[in-house]
Amino acid sequence: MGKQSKTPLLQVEKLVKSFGGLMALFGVNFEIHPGEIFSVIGPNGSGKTTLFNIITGFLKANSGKVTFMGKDITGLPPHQICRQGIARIFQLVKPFHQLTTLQNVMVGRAYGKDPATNLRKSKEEVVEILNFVGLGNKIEVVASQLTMAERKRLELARALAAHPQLLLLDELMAGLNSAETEIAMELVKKIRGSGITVMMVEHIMKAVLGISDRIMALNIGEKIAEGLPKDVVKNQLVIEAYLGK
Amino acid sequence: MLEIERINVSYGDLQVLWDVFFEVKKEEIVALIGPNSAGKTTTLKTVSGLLRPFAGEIRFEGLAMGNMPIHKRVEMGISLVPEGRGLFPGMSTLENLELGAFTAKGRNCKEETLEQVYQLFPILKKRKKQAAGTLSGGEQQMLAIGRGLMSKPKLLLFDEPSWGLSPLLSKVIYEVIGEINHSGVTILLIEQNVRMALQLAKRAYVIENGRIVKHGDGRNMLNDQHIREVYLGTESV
Amino acid sequence: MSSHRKNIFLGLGIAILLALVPLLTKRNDIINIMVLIFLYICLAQSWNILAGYTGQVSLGHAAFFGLGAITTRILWVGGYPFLMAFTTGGLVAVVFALIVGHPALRLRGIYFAIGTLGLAQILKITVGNILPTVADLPGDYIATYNLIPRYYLFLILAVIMVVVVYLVGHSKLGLGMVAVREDEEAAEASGVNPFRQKMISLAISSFFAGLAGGAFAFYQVSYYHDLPFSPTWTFDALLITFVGGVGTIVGPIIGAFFYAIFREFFARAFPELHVFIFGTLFILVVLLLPGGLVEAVSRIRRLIRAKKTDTGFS
Amino acid sequence: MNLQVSAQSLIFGIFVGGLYGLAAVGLSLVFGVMKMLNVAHGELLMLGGYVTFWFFSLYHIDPFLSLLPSAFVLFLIGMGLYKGLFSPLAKLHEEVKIKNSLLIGFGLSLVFHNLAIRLWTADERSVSVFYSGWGFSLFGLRFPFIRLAGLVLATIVILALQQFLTKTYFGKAIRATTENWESAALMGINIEKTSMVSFALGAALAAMAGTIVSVGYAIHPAMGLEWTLKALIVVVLAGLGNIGGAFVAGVLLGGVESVSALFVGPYMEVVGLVIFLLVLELRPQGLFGKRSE
Amino acid sequence: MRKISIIAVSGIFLIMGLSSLGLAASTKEAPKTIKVGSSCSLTGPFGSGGAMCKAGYDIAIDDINKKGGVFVKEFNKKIPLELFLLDDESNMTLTVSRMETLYSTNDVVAYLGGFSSPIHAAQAPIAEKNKVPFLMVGTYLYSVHQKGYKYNFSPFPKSPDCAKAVFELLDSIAAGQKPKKAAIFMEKAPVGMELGDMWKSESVKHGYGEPLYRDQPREMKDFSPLIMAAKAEGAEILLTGPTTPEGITMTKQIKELDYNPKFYFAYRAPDPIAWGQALGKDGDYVVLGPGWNSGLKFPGVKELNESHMKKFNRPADVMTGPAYACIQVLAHAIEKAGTLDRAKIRDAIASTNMMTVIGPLTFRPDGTGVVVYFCVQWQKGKQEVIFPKQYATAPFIFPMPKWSER
Repeated sequence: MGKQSKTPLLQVEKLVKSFGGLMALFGVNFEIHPGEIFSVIGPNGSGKTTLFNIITGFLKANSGKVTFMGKDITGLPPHQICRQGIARIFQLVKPFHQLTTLQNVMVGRAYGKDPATNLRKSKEEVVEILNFVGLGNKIEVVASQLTMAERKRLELARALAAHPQLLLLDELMAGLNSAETEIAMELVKKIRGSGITVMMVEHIMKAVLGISDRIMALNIGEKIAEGLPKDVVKNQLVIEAYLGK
Repeated sequence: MLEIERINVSYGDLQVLWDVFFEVKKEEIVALIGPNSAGKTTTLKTVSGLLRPFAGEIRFEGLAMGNMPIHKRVEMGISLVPEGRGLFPGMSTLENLELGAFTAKGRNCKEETLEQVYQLFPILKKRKKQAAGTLSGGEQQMLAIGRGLMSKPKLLLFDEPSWGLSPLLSKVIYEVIGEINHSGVTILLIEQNVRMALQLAKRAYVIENGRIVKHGDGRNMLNDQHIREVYLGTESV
Repeated sequence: MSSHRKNIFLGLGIAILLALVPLLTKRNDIINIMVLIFLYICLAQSWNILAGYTGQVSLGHAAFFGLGAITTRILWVGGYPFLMAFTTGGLVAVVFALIVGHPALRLRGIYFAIGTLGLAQILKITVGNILPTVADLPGDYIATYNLIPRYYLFLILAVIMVVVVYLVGHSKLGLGMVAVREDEEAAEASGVNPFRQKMISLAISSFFAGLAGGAFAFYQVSYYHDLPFSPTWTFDALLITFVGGVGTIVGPIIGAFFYAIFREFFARAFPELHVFIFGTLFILVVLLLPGGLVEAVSRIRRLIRAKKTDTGFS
Repeated sequence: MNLQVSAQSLIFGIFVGGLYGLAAVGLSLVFGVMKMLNVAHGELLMLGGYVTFWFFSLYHIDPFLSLLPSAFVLFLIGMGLYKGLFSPLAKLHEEVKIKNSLLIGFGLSLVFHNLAIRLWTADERSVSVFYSGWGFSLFGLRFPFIRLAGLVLATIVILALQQFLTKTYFGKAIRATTENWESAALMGINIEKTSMVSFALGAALAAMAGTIVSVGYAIHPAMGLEWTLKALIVVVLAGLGNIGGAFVAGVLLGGVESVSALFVGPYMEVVGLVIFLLVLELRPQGLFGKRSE
Repeated sequence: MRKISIIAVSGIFLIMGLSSLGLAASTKEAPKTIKVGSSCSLTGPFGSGGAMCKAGYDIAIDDINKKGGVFVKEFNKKIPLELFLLDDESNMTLTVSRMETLYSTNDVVAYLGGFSSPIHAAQAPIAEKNKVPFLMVGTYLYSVHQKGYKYNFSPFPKSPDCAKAVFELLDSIAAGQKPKKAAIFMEKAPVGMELGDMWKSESVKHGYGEPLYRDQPREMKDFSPLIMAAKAEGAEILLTGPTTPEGITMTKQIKELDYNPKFYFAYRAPDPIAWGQALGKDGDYVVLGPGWNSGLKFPGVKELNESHMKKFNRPADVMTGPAYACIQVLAHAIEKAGTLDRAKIRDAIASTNMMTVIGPLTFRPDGTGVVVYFCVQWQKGKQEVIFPKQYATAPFIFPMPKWSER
């Protein structure tokens, strides 16, 4: 159960987004509070990734407002949003293929929040982050040589290196087996433990139910449920949307 | 009909499939399920020839496919309805369908198959002059399936037919897949919407991290503890 | 970092060796071809910063080279001290880059490439019309013309250029550039401002292209004013970088040696067929070494390594 | 400047523009289907011109009659080039493919340039038929037969190409490959063959442009680069891979250049380029390109 | 390890480069040959002009070597000439490099020109700097001789020669037939401006009035804007200087637009024999000032034509004669100097006063040749000398017949 303080860390109000004629998000509202793990679920095409992209500045919403730590960040470019303290990983991982893992993570460290000016001095911290995600033994490996699971960790490390207050995880667990999912869940908990608020999109129910403080369910661009995991998962609308009738 | 024997596939230096095996018998519906990036799409791409295994063998109707190019496989009767539909967005609905019938076999009975497709999806007939890129998501999926049928395939591969569709539309598509199967086409599909897939499929294989971890009867799988845990959530239902 | 130190020592060693060349030979043709190689290194390396490191393949490089050349030449012949004219040349190129950078960098991929080509052509035609005369030196300059200072100017410029690329490549700035090249979205998500990186890289690139142009204006006695704006300078830079190895620091250097020496060699050996032969060789290199000549280096390296560890295998 | 002079220049500009368009269409086709940038395109045009010149001077075949035979010769050469040099690039990653095709194209342009000098000497050539210079007048404006024929033939070729691409199965296969080669392969289209034919068609189109150049203008071994550059600009102006658009864009550019030559003289090319850059700024996908999300 | 292989590779390049340069010998013994060098365009846009020059050099050297070479008093024997001709790809920077190569590697005693003005503009100062006598043809560029260079000589007409001769030719036309108003299309380039300006003032001076002057854009494909302007102004004299491919196009379009100037002069475009082949009878009546013609009766021309015939199956081209004359001048100068010392050869060239295949020749102090300016007219597919009268091989046809009357 997350600590519910009065001022939300992230506040999203009446977000609307359409592509051509297709409505991707239709007036979505929600809040995330400091220190919680907030999950968004919903079938493919329900607008989860679009939501992520709007929060992180990769897409411009047609209307609506995003407030982070009391500051309006709607429409800011992605790099500024990152520097405000929101980092993300992509569903389809985007490592810098020709760079080593160390360099990959260094990008986050050098350009994220409280950016490093001296690369050599921050090497220690970057290595620490790589150790934290379990890539400590692959520091000099080029990203294109990593396995898919390792690339996910790399992506996570790069996001963490940006010193976020809010971390957006787009399908972190996808493609992992049960054992790896367990590890990833522990990792997410540890991240939260270090004081970082987590918002995630996740398909793997075990993970969602296991670590989320609150869940929001989307279907075709609309919020159909929000609340504690055990409540949301019993919601008839959610079951129909997610699993079919 | 289709036998996959311990294939190993990699993208450059990155191996994604390890000793994947399964078979599809004539006129069956077989589902391949698994989490995202477990290797489902890679498997289908390998069957259709877009990727080549560096070890293992694929046999279709007893014939080893080895290095057979993609278009030859289509001529033999394997057709893939790709992930994200893979339409030709600048070309009209009709042109997309015609291209589906590119093979000699498909061309011979083009008009006939076209009628069948229109019967399955009447909306496509209305949209036949419209550019495929301007169709709605559901219509695009219908077009992709219709196009897959145009080559008169013996084996139709579906990569997430319900992708991006509302549950209702998914249901429609699934009914059509059932119909197609009844008309004698063998089907191999991969799907996120596990429940739907398992209800339809005769048999199913579970793939995780590039390896087949389980296989069995479709409906039985719905009750499998592991499947429930991983895909449906322990507490749900 | 010991590899850092090794690289620096190696570079210094080569630079000192090259600095000795004019003392060892009096032959102008050797000096001259070295000047050409250094010029190619400067051109290719400055292009490489933008195209190789930041991923923005520009076909307008000649514009900066030309601006540097024309500014330097006019000021220098006009009586200003050479070094001042030379630096001004580089700065004029940067100013132009900053003006056109904003609209140009909005274009992507081939649109950016051809768009910049168009810009450079506009400049070439305009200069050709405004200054249609021969840019030549007064007679007394020619009487005292000496290749050796030109040699050292180009050598120093090439060394500085390589050092700058090396430093940038190992700095925060370079990291951001490469991140933009590898994946613009991922770079943005990590806090990198892609536009800023591209602009900085364009500014560095144009500054050194401008300086190279200035050095050219100091070196080439007599030419038409629009010559340095000719697209062949861009293509030379591009071909040298690509064939050497794009996005690497040694690639443009090896490429420049290859491009200048082989062309010269064939031109002497086969006056009537050298273009044919060089073209064929060029195609072969591309087909056999798709990653550029640096690939040959790494293959040789692998071969040597394989020889050493041969015993265990096969 | 009086109206008649302007109108006459516009007409002649359109004649040149038709050639820009024809030259660009081949380049656009190759780029669209294969994502390869053949910078030796201008040299293929040059070879086409020389083949026509050969037919004319050795066998006295009228250049307009040898249009198709010349195109056929270049078609075969194109097939050979694709098989030997460009097909190994097909499997490379897109950026590397563009880069390496450009490098090979550069090497090829050197080879062809030198080869042409050895075969035909560096002399400038042109085909002068007995009816060159003949024409008719309309409203006081001159319409020379050979230029009109060149434009009409270019238009017919483009229309025929459009018909081929939209009406025949093979043409549709080429378009499908342009849009999505993976899906095209899944339709049973032989990508290798489609690519080879497209490349060869590109060469044949270049040859036809070369033929028309050889009649109305002059050919010489060094002419390749300027045509390649012009074609590149037209291709981008029209929007990548847009074939009919490339022709229209070429005609527009030719017309603009000639009329502006009346007013700004030696800056005429600048006017064309400024318009080109403005178009790119306002429509970054080109005049006729589709905006991609 | 990696660094070592990089050194190895660059080392290989260096060694290749250096070894290919060969080693220059410098002894006081009689050299086997007298080395002369030319950085000439065989490829690129100036390739066709370069080929004409090369033919002239080759034939002249052949002719001299057949007789054993040039007698050099210093060594008291005849030494054959040897030509080192390097292709500069029509590239103004490469040509500098080639000139240096010829100087350092081949140790040439004299340079011969390439072709075209931009190339010569780049070459001239190199000759001056290296103090190697330089004989150049194939350029009208006058300004390059006004810089006080001492080593540059050109047995070839220059812009002032052309400007003067063209109007002298026009003046020779009977009073009643004199054409009115001139149109001048010239490129904005050193020669274009130089000659264009001179024509402009000559036109006024000779009473033809202020001409219509238009800058011709480079690489122009459609000349209708220029032609229509001249036609609209009723210009009867057309003076222009396109390149050969441009000139071919321009002439075709002049006919198509039915523009009928009475006098059509073009420098450089109609020079090569290819003009007549390319244009057929439409190329006729155009007047040019190529510096030479194979129909001239000077001593040696007949032999030159025969040799050329053997090699290329046609009489010598316009650049071939002047190129041949360069070798004549050089051989003569070496013999006169009696040494291979470049400065002395230079002085001998400066005091040239001899008959060559291009006629009697001396040099002005600025290095330009005092040559006869021949106006040549294309007649029935052949180049005929029409001016000055005493050298004429055919009468000057004026006015140029109307297109409709041909």
